[in-house]
Formats: sequence, structure tokens, C-alpha cells
Amino acid sequence: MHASVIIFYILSAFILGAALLAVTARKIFRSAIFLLFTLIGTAALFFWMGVEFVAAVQIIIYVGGIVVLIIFSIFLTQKSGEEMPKPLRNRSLFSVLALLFGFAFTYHLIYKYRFEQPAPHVFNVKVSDIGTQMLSTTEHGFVLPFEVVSILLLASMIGCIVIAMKIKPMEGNEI
Amino acid sequence: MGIDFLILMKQEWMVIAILLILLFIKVSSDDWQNENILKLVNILLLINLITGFFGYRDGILFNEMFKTNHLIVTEKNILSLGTFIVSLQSYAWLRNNKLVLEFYLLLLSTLLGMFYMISAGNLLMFYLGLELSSIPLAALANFDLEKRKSGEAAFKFIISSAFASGLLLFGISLVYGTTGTLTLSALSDHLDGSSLQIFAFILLISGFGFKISTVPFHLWTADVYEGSPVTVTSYFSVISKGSVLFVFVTVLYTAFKSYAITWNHILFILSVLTMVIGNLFAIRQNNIKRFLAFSSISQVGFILIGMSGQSQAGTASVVYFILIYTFSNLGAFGVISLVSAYTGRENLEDYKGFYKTNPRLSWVLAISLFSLAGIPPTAGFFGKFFLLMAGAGQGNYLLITIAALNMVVSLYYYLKIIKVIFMDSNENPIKRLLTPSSPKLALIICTTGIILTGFVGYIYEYIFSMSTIF
Amino acid sequence: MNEISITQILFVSTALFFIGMYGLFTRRNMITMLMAIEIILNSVNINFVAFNKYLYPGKLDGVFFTIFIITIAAAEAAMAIAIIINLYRSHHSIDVEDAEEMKY
Amino acid sequence: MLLSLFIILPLLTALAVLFCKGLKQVRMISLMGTSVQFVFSFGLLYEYWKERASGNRAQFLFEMNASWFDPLHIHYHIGIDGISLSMILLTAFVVIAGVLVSWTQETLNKEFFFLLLILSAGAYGYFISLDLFTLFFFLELAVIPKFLLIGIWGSGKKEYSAMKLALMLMAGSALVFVGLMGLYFNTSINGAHSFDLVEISQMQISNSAQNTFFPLAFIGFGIFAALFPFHTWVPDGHSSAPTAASMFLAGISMKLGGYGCLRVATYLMPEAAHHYSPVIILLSTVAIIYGAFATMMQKDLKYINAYSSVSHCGFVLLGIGMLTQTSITGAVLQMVSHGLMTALFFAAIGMIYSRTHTRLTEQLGGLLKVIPFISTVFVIAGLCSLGLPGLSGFVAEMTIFMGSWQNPDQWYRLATILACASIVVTAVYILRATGKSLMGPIHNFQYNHLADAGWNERLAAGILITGIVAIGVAPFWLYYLITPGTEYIIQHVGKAITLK
Amino acid sequence: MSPYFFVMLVPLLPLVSFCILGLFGRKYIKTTSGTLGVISLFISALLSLYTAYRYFFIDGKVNGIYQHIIALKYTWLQFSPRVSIDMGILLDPISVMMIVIVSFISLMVHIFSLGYMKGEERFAIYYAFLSLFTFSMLGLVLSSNIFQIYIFWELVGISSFLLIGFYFENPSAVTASNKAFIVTRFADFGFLIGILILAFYSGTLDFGTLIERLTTAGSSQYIDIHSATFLGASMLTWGLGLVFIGGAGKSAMFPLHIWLPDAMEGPTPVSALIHAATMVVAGVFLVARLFPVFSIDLTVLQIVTWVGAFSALFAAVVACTQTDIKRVLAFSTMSQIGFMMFSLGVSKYGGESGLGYTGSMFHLFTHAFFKSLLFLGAGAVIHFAHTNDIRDLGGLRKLMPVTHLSFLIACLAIAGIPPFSGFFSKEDILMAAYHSDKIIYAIAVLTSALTAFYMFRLYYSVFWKRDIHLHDKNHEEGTLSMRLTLVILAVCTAFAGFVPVSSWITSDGAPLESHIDIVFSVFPVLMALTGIGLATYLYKTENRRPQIITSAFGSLYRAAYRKFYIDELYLFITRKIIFNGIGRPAAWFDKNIVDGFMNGLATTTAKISGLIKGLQSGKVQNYALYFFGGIIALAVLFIYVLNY
Repeated sequence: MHASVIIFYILSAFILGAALLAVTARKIFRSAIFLLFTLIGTAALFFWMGVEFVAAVQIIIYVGGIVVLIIFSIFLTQKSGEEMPKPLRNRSLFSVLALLFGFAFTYHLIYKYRFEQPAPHVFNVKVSDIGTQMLSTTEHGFVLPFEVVSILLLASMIGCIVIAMKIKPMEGNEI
Repeated sequence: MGIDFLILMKQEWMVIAILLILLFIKVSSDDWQNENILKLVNILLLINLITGFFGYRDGILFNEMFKTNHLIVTEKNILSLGTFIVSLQSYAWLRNNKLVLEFYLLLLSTLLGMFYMISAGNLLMFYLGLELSSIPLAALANFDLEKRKSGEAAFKFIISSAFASGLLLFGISLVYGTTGTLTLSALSDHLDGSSLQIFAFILLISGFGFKISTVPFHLWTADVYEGSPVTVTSYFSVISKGSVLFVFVTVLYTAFKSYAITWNHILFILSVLTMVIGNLFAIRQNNIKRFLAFSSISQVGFILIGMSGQSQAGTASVVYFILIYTFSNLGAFGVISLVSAYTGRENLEDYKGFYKTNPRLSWVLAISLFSLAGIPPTAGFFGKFFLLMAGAGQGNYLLITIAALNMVVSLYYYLKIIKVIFMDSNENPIKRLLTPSSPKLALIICTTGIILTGFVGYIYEYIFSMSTIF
Repeated sequence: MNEISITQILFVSTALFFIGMYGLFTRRNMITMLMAIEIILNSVNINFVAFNKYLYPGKLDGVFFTIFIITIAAAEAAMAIAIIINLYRSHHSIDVEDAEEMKY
Repeated sequence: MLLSLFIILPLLTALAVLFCKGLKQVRMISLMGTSVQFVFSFGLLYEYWKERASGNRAQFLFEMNASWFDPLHIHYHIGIDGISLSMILLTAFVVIAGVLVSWTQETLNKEFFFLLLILSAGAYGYFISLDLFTLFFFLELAVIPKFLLIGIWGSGKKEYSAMKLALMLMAGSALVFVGLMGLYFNTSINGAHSFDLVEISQMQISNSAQNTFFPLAFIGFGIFAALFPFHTWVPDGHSSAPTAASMFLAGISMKLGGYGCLRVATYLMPEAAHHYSPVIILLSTVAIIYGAFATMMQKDLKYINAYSSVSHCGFVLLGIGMLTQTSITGAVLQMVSHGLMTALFFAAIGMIYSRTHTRLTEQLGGLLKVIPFISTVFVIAGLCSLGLPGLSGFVAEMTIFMGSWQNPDQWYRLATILACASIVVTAVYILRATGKSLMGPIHNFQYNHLADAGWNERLAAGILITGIVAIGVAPFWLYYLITPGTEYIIQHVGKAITLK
Repeated sequence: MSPYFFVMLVPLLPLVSFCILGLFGRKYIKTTSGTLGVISLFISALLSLYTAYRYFFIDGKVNGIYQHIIALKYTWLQFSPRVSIDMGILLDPISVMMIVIVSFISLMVHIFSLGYMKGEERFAIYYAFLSLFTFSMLGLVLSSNIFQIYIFWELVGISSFLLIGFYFENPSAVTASNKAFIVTRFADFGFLIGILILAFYSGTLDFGTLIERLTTAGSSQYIDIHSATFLGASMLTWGLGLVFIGGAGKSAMFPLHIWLPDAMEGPTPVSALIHAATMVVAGVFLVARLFPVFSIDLTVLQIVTWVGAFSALFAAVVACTQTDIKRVLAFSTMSQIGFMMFSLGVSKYGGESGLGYTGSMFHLFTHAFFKSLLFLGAGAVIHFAHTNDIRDLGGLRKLMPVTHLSFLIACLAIAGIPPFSGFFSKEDILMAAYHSDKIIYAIAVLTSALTAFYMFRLYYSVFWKRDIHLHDKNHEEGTLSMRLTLVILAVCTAFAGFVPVSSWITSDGAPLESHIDIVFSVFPVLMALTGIGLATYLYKTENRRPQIITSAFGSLYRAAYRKFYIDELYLFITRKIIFNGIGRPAAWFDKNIVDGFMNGLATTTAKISGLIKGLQSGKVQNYALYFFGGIIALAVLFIYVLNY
């Protein structure tokens, strides 16, 4: 067994375990920390797959931005250490059933599907390539989405300011 | 290339320019009066609308990330028109609002998002456009900052929309995984009809279904419509919904053409559910906004029928209907937003005896509702007729029958409102409202539109001539 | 490295997806719901990267998609948190069960 | 253009009404508009005769065909034959009488006349349409004004009735719509579909398609024509409506259905018409008998007339279902006759109600003495209803009986006999109603001071009675008007059979 | 143009008078209305007489046979190329005779009413209605088309309805008029079906063609109508039987007679016109009109005979017990019409065996005079004494000499005492019956004895019985116009029997040798005299004999007095069976089942709407769950169930 295979399994187990804990932990702060672990695990998985840039972005935005934001908001709205209310029993039951079924179903479909592996091709993601393509207008250029996203960020920033101005005027600029 | 940028993306440029102007005003000074800002914005929107009618060209930009053609330009024009009307109507509400500029910044960025979404030739652009058009909407939904309902609506919207986009993304990822491309025009060549792909396709449809609120993906709609400010609700129900419908029809007709049988059946199920459930809920509503939410849900059921027509008439009837729907729904919302802005009353009972005090507004509301119900001589009749006719082209007579009977049910609740307005008496009716000039203009535009769009056969012919040949 | 097939990675992402969904369906705290959404988006990201890497390594569509998703997730989260905070201000609760004033 | 005036004029009048101030102006304008319309309809009659006399044997005269929604092959195609012309005359009569009867309509008068005129525009448009889309358009156009008229100016449980009427009629038009779709997509002219009545009639539509869409179209139109068991909007709707609306509703609106059954369902799907003819006959016979018996138990004058309308409109459908030329001619005659007669009836009831404020037969009595004119009008309407020779009802019913009897099948004969039997029951309820409400001693001493009809009411009644008597005494002119139209229909129906 | 074109004026003049009086009489003409009506009728009657003169004496006869002359024919309604309703005038012996009778009696009534109705508020309307009736009746008898006769038949019905209900403020008048109309309408329903049957098989509505086609053995129509059967009877039998029902209804034959006694609620002159002389004989006329066809179907003739005979006897029995002067006369009318009817029934077509036909028509002729005289006399009595009840009357012979004398002549005529007119006509009928069926003959003789009895019972009760001395000098015996009419009619009654009807009116148009068989007539006259004698014994003076006899008969008397409970039976059928048994359930069914179903649809929709409101729970997590569920459901459906 290859080392990378083992690493993959470990990473997978880590990600899934942390995610499970994140959605089940009774204390919100713990939950946030487990989310952090999940995100870091995912970043690691990206790293494992050879897309270091994405992994980096993942760490910066998710870990550095979103989770921090979430934690801030937890502090704002919650007394730490307090246990969260239990989920409603009926809903958990139905959710679990539906989701288990959904998972089995989806994975069954994926499993059945014969993905055609192309001839070995070097999958080499250079950061410089990404940078060029991001701002290129030619083929494989992503300047238009880039601009759209920038407008989106601007708009959401304005939105956040409008909504939450009175409480915390700073939270729009997390990026 | 350079001139192409300008001309092909003219509508986007216009919106961006307006955004920049507004941003500049925001940054530069605080001295602007609300009235003046509103005037300026309305003029700018009018310019935007007018420029839309010039310089039609078909073309593709950015490696098919952006594409445009006559139909798309027309669709954008419809959205611009709708936005213009919404903006005119918001006058009464925004007059004394401190955040006018922010409101327009958010509103126009969503409009921009929709433009990109409609022009998207690529699932990435589609997704980005979709998000751009929905995330600021959440902020808009929360614009009545003091109202609890508004916050609740915004929360429900953002969570539902995030959830929906999660599913949509999962679907897109599976599409990508099974076809290897995100470009819509290339997609149809790679479809293999495997179960996984159909699942992905269903996920994709659910994403669309969420935005256009088809049953069972509609549940957020009523709550969000009820909680949001009336102007935003009307924007939600007309512009936001309309834009996604435009994309939906293009995506189905071009990218997923080879799945025609599948989506035809899916649309069958969805449209029946949507009409029936929408109607059943609309019957029991008391809040007029909530009522219009369900009515707009059932309207979508009818639009889906037209979409299932798989013909040139299918596209044409959908676009045509959305144009009519814009006029009709905005006509209704125009009156409601006036009433809401001046009195804050939004319940059906409040409208008792409305005709006694405000006969003109009552007629506008009535005509709009008739148009929504598909009663001649309003344009709604023509719109619905052509939608169902397009649907019948596929021999789906069962569907048509169900739809036609649902129109009867829907007539019930429209007439219920008419009854309240015209026939019921009230000790404490809504007082006589003085309509400011800009909402009045909006209402005149809507009413004229409702009357003319149907009768003038040329409009339909025009849309038809541009529509995608299936 | 080649022993890990795409389906295995997809197993992880799918499982993550449904775990996220579970969180979304059951957590009563609005912020935790938001967290669940982040998990969902993450799983999609894994999908995209995996597909790109294993099946279509020629172009970087998947990778770019992932990057944009991450960005949008951030914007979405920010907006959601702003709304939640606003809601907290008026409701003094961020239990989702309390946000049901509008119904039927 | 000549025909389009029939749509344009009421619309212009309606618009003009909107700009009027005060009841006096409004009613003057309305009266002028409707009078012009009235005169025009006679002008049309004259032109029609001139055209026919000059040997023009075309099925439809004064045709006009303009493209409307070109991609869908929807045309604004109008034209008339004798059947439509008689319906137009009927409409002109009823509308002008309706305006006159509503002369003193105080509350919201502008809206009232406006809606009334819109209704008339709808009816005219419907009768001149030769394109199914236009036809359907006008059919639906005439629904909502009725809702408003009943709901706003009505009496009793008006909102319920208005809603019921609107919904049932819309359900009818929904079925019609599906039927039209079926017709449209089963025609093919160079690959294109058509809504054109003339074009469709030259088309051979497959039997299975006909058998599917005929019931839809027929029931749909049938709901308008009070087809049993879809007639329940009739009693409530008629009784709650204000006088002019009742007149319009029973006089014209129900004819829309009968006309549609004939012109669209039967004419365009002849084989299916044969196939379903027993069902139609069964239902219409039930409606005739059962409506008559149900009428017998009613105590409210408007309910009496409404239920009797169910019974009388059953004759229309019976005539159509029997599929002989005479019976179809009879059906058309019955439509005209019933339209005039029931309008007159409702006008009389309205006049009585406006004076006594009750319509219950028990509370009335002896009115013939205090308001002889109105009572006489009522009696004449009643006599027409029970089929007195010399009035239009007799001519129409006898033609239907005669035509129905030509069908030698035993069961058809039985249906005819049962339908004939209803004339006895009709006599019973009409005479009971007149006896109780108009004759006998005066129960309520306040009635001693009632004023008899004013000039407007006299004129309205006079116009309608003239129509009734003109048909009753000299039916041949109307008969010759109608016959060419029915000939075309019956030839078509006959041709379809031989082809099978 | 036919030389008889002017006959058109006979019915048209009353129509014109009706229109003028109906539209303007009430306001503008008022009391001169009567004069107007009389003038129009006078011209009409003169024209009728001229017609009769011309027809019978100048050009009606060709080759010794009276022809059917179509004076006018105008297509009124073309049902189909073959079948049409024509408005026409058919002149043949019976129609000529009828127009004379109708216009003459009507003229009499018009004149009589000048006095009788004087001061009546709705004087003009009254004359308008009278004119309308006269028009309808004249139209009826002149009809050349079976549908035309139906049209006028109905018009006659409605004008009789209007006249019976003339005193509409009186509830019993309203009920009576309704009853009359509805009962005859019911009969007309049969008539209509009969017409439909005959018209269908003969392919025409024209009388002449119809009779010709149906009586020509071997014609295709003849074969068709005989070969088509329903419930064991040929279609001819059905058609004629149904037509006869129509006739029976109008002619008040048992059991459709119930309207006739009640119809006496109308003004008395009206009763004289309608319920004595003209309208009630329409049924007889109808059978006579179609007699060639009737004569080939023995089944129907049997029915006609027995119905006529039974009605005659039944009515005579009832008449003996009635106390209302007009009711006695009403039942007597019914009885006399029964005579005419069975006389037709026993007749055959052509030659000597057609005596019944001639007798029937003859009796119709004479009956018109004496019965209208009786009614007008009764009217004069009522006008004078203000009561109809014979128990309150008596001794009027001195106060009303003219009335008394004319009434007596009429009574003798109806009793069949020679040489008054009734004797001659009854003689023919009895002869025909005797030659045909002895039982019928027996019934006829018995009835004629009863007739004599009850007529003289009436006569004595009104004019004798006791002596009354009215001190009030203002009481006069009616106006001049009333007395004048009584005198004219009395003269007619006395001498009408000498009119040679049998040579004019026969079943086949060829004259019949008239012969009075003295031997044969002795027995009936004796019977009649017995009846008169009995009446004289019982009623001439006030005594207790009638009560004794009444109590002796007991229940039979009561039953007869209550008209054998036929009215009650009808009431039971209408109230209990039709109203409660059909009408009420129909109305209930409509309200609760049919309408209930429609309303049920609405409430069900609303209920479902209420049931599923939980979907929209307001909880965003539920929404997400449903969302997800929807996707899974769609996916499973499309991937596993539908297998795309």
C-alpha cells in the first residue's frame, strides 16, 4: 500500500470525523473548532491532490476568514459553554433516514458510473498559471467571473454594513 | 474586440456605470436629498432601459462565458423595464429612508447578476450570476431593519438559498464530472443519459426550481415575500423569478435538449404540483403579500407548461408571459406598496371598501389581478393562452386540462380580492391616498402594458421571431 | 497514488455533503446551520478538484470553480452572519425554532 | 368593418361613459350608444337580406380576415350567417332594454353601465367571431363583468352567487379551451395548425380526436347553457343579479353556450356529435323535465324564472342533440325566443321588486290591480314561457318537437315526448306564479299606492314584447334567416356520416 | 285568388278589435269599447252568414257533393321541405256552420254584455278578451292545417283562461282559470303528440293531404302507419287516440271534465259563449274534422263512443244534484257534448251510416243556441238577483217575464220536446245510436230523460217554487240589450230545428235524406216528458219531497253532489304525487345533491387547503427537508421507476 493511499484514508477519516462532530457537538464553540478541523482537513486533501493554491485559498479564506467570523458571531450571540438545545427528535429521525437513503442512493449512482480515466496527463497546477488565467480574456481566461465575484463581494459588503451597521460596523471586510 | 465589449455588454456596462455613479455619490457627499437621488436613479434607469433597445447584436465573448443574442437582449430589457417600474414604485417607501443609495446599490448589483446569468454560456458564470443576484437580495429582504419579520425573511432566504446553491453546486460538479465541460453549448454533446447524470440534472433543476419557486422547492417563497418590504417582494416575485426562468428555458432548450423527454416529464410533475399547491395555499391567505406569493407560485406552474412545449412557441410564450407577468404583478404590487407605505396595512381585510375611497387604485389592482388570472381583455389572457397552447403542442392534453381547471381555482382567490375591494363594506377603510407622480407613472405603465401587450399581436410576433428554435 | 480511484474521493465528498446536510436539518442554532452549509460547500469543492484532477486534467475549470465557490461562500457567510446578528438583535434568540413567525 | 363596429361601438360607448358626470349623462350616453347599436343591427339585417337576395349563397357574409398572432395562425376573422345575425339582433334587443330598465340606477352608475356595455361588446364579438381564438376571447370577456355586476349591485347572497357563477362559467370555458386546443392541433394546413372555423370545418378530424374533444367542448359550452347537472349557477346567479344583469345573463349569456355547442362542438366535430347524441339528449331531457319540476317548488320569482331557464335551455341542447335540420333550427329559434322572453321576465320581476321590495310569491298578490302594466308584461312573459301561440316560445318549441320527432328511434321519441310533457308543467308553475303574485286580493295594503311603470320601463318592455310578438306571429322571416346557416351545418354533419 | 278570400276578414275583424281595445281601450276608448266590439262582430257575423249562403246555396256544391275549399293558404313556418305550418282557411260544411255559430253567438254575447258588464272597471279589457276569444275560435274552425288548429286551440285555451280569470281579485276565479288551463293543457299535450305521430307518418300537416294519404288504402303512408305498432296498437290508433285526448280535454269529456264546472267563475256571458256554445265543442269539431281518418280505425271510434256516452250519463247524474245554477248548466253542457261525441263514435263514413255524424253536427248547431240562451238567461237572473244558488232563488217568472219565457223555450229544446230545435237533433243522434249499439241507445235515452228532469228542476227552482214580491221598483229585468239578445236567441232556439242540416252537413259531403220517424221518436219524447213531470212534481212548489228523495238516495246523492269525488282524486294526484312526490324531491335534489356537489367541490378544496397547511410550517429546516425529499423523490421516480 502506497503511503499516499494511507494518507488519503487518514485524511478522509479525519475530515469525516471532524465534520460529524461539528454537526453533532452540543457546545457551539466545540462545534466551531471541529468545523475548523474539517476545513483544515479539506485543505490537506487539496494539498494531497496537488492543488496547493486551492489549499492555500482554503486555509486563508475559510480558516482565516469564515471561521473567525463565525467565532466572533458566536461570541456576540451566545454565552460560551452553554449547551445548545437538542435537535427535535422527529426531525432528526427523518433527516437521518432521508439522508442515509440519499447518501446510499447518490453513492450507488456514483459507484455505478464508469468514469473514464483519461490517458495519464500531467496535472500540474502552477500558481502563476492560475494567476494568468484568472486575469486573461482569452481561452481559459477567467477575468469575467473574477470581475463578477468582485462586484458580488462589494455588494455583500454593502449589504452587511447596511444590515449590521449599528452593532458591528466592521464585519463586512473580512477578506 | 474592444467595440464588441462595449456593444455586446452594453446593458451590463450601463448597470455598472449606474452603480459607479451611485457609489461615487455615496462616497463624495452626504448632502444629496432623497428626492433628488430617487429622481436621478429613475432617470438613469430609464436611460438604461432605452439604451437596451438599441444596438442589437448577437455575439460571444470570453470564450463563451458571455453570450448574447436578440432574445437575450430582449429578456434583459424586460428585466430593466421591471426594475424601472419597481424603482418608480419604491418612491413612497424610500422617500424617507436613509439608505436609499445602499438600496439601489444592492438592487442594481442583483440586476447585474441577473444579466450575467442570462448571458452565461457557462455553468460557472451561471452560478456566479445566480449568487450575485441572490446574496444582495437577502440584504434587501432585511431592509426593513426594525421589523422582525424582515429579518426572519432574510434569514430564511439566505439559508434556503445557500442550501439550494449547495445542491445546485453538487449537481454542477456531477455534470462536470460526467461531461468534463462547463460550457453550455458543449454540454449537449457530452450527455450520455446515465443515471448519475440524470440525478445531476435533477439537482440542477431543483436549483432552478428553488429560484423560481416550484413545488416542492418553493417553501421559502411565501415567508420571504411576506417579511420583505413590498418593493423587494415585488422585485423578488417578478425580476428575480423572471430572470431565472429565462435562463431555465435556455438551458433546457439548448444544453439539455437531448433530455427533452426527461425534463418534459419532470416539468409535468412540477407544474401540476406547483399549480395545485400554489392554488391551495393561495386560497387561504389573509396577508396580501403572502397571497401574491402563492399566486406567483401557481403562475410559475403555468409557465412550466409553456416551457414543456419544446418548440419555438414554447420559448416565445414563456418570454411573452413573463413580460405580461411583469406588468401585471408589478401593477398589483404597485398598489399594495402604496397602501403599505402610507398605512402599513397589508391584510386582505384592510382592503374592504377600498373601492369607495380609492377607485382608481382599485381598478388598477383589479386589472392587474384579472391579468394574473388570465381574464380577457387583459394581456394575461393571451399570455396564459399561449403558454397552454405551447404546452398542448406536445399533446399533453391531460396537463392542459389540469392547468385549465387550476385557472378556475386561481380565479376564485383573485375574485375574492376583487370582492373584498369592490363589494365589502368597511367602517374603517383605507383613507384616500394621494399617489405621488412616480408611482403613478409606474401604475400607468403597468396598466398600459397590461392592456396593450395582449392586443398588439406584433409584440408576440417579435418575441417569437427571436426565440430559440427547438 | 494511483490506487486511490475517483470513486473513493467521491465517497468522502458525498459523505461530507450529507453530513453537512444533517447539520443543516437538525441544528437549531442558526450559526451552526451556517457551519453546516460551509461543510456542504466544502464537499462540492472536493468534487470539483477531484474531477479536474482525475478526469479532466487538461483544463483547470474545476479548480477555478472551487476558488470561486470559496469566495462566494465567504460572501454568503458574511451576509448570513450579518442577518443572524440583526435577527438576534430583534428576537434575542438565534434558535431557528423561534424564527417561525410567518407560516401557513 | 361593418361587423367590427359591433365591437367598437359598445366599447366606445363604454369609454364615453367613463368620462361622464352624473347619472343623467351616463344613462343618456348609454342609451344613445345602445340605440345606435340597435339601429345598426337592423341595418345589418337589411344588408344581409340584400346580399342574400342578390344571390349570394356563401356560408358567411361580410367576412373580414386579418392576421393577429401570425406565428400561431391566429386571425381576427369575423363574419356572420343567419344564426349569428339572429343572435346579434337578440343582443341588441336585450341590451337596449337592459339600459332602459336600469335607468334609475343610482349607486355607482358609471361603473354599472360601463360593465353592461362591456358585456354587450363581449356578446357581439362572440357571435361574429369565426376564429376560435377570438370566439374564446369574447366568451371569457363576458364572464367577469357579470361577476362584478352581481357582486356589487346584486341582492341576497350576491357574493356567493357571483363567485359561483364566475367559477362555474370559467370551469366551462376551461373545458372549452381544452377542446379548442384539440381542434387546433388536429388540423393541419400545410403543416400549420388553425383556429379558423371555416378551415377546420373543411378538415377531416380523426374520430378518436373528435370523441376526445367533443365532450370537453360540449360540456364546456354546455355549462354556459345550463346543461344538467352543471346548471346550478343559474338559479343563484340569476336571482342575485340586478335586473339588467339578470336580463343579460339569461337573455344572452346562456345563449353563448348554446351557440358554442352548435357552432363549435357540433359543427366542427360532426361524427362525435352523432356518437354522443344520446348522452346529450338524455341530459337535456333530464334538464327540461327536472328543471320544470324544480321550478314548481320555488317561491321566489327570480328563482322561478331561473329554473325555468334551465328547463328552456334544455330545449336548445335537445334540439342540437337531435341533429336534424328542423331541430337545430328550432334550437336557434329557442335561443332567440328564450333570450327575449326571459329578459322580459326578469325586467318585469325587477320592476315588481323595485316597488315592493320582495320577490316572494306569498308576500305579493293582487298586483294586477295596482300596477297593471307591469303585471301585464309579466303575464305576457309567462305566456311566452308556457308556449302560447302568437308569441315566440311556441314557435321555437314546436320546431324543436317537430325536428326531434323526425328521428325515428324509439328512445329519441321518448325523449321528445318527455320534453313535450314539460309544457304542461311549465303551464303549472307559470300560472301558479302569476296567480299568487299578481292576482287574488292585495295582501299588503302598502301596495295600494305603487306607481306603475315609467316611460323607460314601458319602452324596454315594449321593445322586448315587439320582438317576441314579431317572432311569434310571423316566424317565417327569422326562419328564413336561420335556415341557410343550419343547412350548412346539417350538410356538414350529414357529410361526415356518409364518409364514415 | 279564391272568391272566398273575404272570409279572412271574419276572424281578422275580432283580432283588430282585440288589438285596438287591448292597446288603447283602457285609457282612451273606455265605455265605447263595447260598441266597437259589437260592430266588429256584427260585420263578422254578417260575413259569415254571407259565406254560408254562398257556400251552401251557390258554389259550394260540385256534382252534388260539398267541396272542401281552400280560401287562403299561406306558409307560416316551413319545418322542412315537405312539412310546413300553413295559415289557411278551409271551407267545408262544418267550418261554415261553425263560423256562423261562433260569430253569431259571440255577437249575441257581445250585445248582452253591454248591459251585463256595464260599469265594470275593466270593461274595455273584457271586450278585448272577448274579441280575442272570438278570433281564436274562428281561426280554429277555419284551420286548414292540423298544426294551425293546434295554434288556435292553444289561443282559445288562453283566452278562455283570461276570461275565466277575469275577476282575478277573487281567488277562486284564479284557481278556476288555472285549473281550466292546466287540465286542457294536459290534454293538449296528448294532442300535440298525436299531431307529431300523424304528421310523421303522413308527411304533411295539411288536413286535406293528410286525410287523403291516410285513408287511401295502399298508399305508402297508409301502410306505414298501420304497420308501425307500439304496445300492440298501430300508430294510427295511437295518433288518433292522442288527438282525441286533446279533443276530450277541451270538450270536457270524462275524466278531463273537471275544469268545466269551476270555469263558471267567469262572467256569465262568457260562460254562454265559451262553455256552452263554442269552445267546448271544439273537441267534437276536431273529431269531425278528422272523421274520415277516425272512421277507418274502429278502436278509436269505440273509445270515442264510450267516453262520450259515459260523460253524457255521468254529467246528467251530477247535474241533478247541483245547486249552483251555472254548474247545473255546466254539467248539462258536458252531457250534451257527450251526446255529440258518442254520436260521432257510432257513425260511419259516408252515406246513410253517416247519420251519427250529421246528428252530431246538428246537435252542435242547435245546442249552441239553446245552451247560450240558457246561460244568458241565467246571467240575466244572476244580474237581477245577485246569487247563483237555486236554493235562494224562486218565483222570478213574474219579475222577469222575458227571461222566463226564453228560458222555458230553451229548457224544452234541450229536453227534446218537439217542435223545438233540440228534438230534431237529438232524434238523429238517437237514431244513429239505435242502429249502431243498443246499449248506447239505452244510455242516450236515459240521459235525455235525466236532462229533461234536471233542466226543469232548474227551471222550477228559479222561476216558480215560491212567490216573491219585490217592492223595490228599481229592479228591472236587465237592460234592453240583454232582453233583446234573449229574444233573438229564443227565436233561434225555437226554429233552428227546421234548418235542413242533414242535407248540408254529412260525413262525405253528399246530402242525406232527412226523415223523422214518428214511431221511433215517441219513446224518447215520452221519457223526456216523464222527466219533466217528475221535476214538476218535485219542484214546482216548495215542498219537502226533494229532501225525502235525497235522503233516500243517501250516499249516492252525496257522491253525485260532490261530483263523484273526481276533483278530490285530481287534487290528490297533483298535491300528493306531483308536488310532494316529484316537485319537492326534484327541488331538494337540486339544492342538496347537484348544488351540494358543486359546493362540496369548493369546501373540499378549502378543506384540503387547510389540511396541507402544515407543509408551510414556517420552519426553515423543514423546508430544507422537503426540498431534499422532493429531489430524492424525483430522482427515484425518474431513475428507478421510469427508468430513464
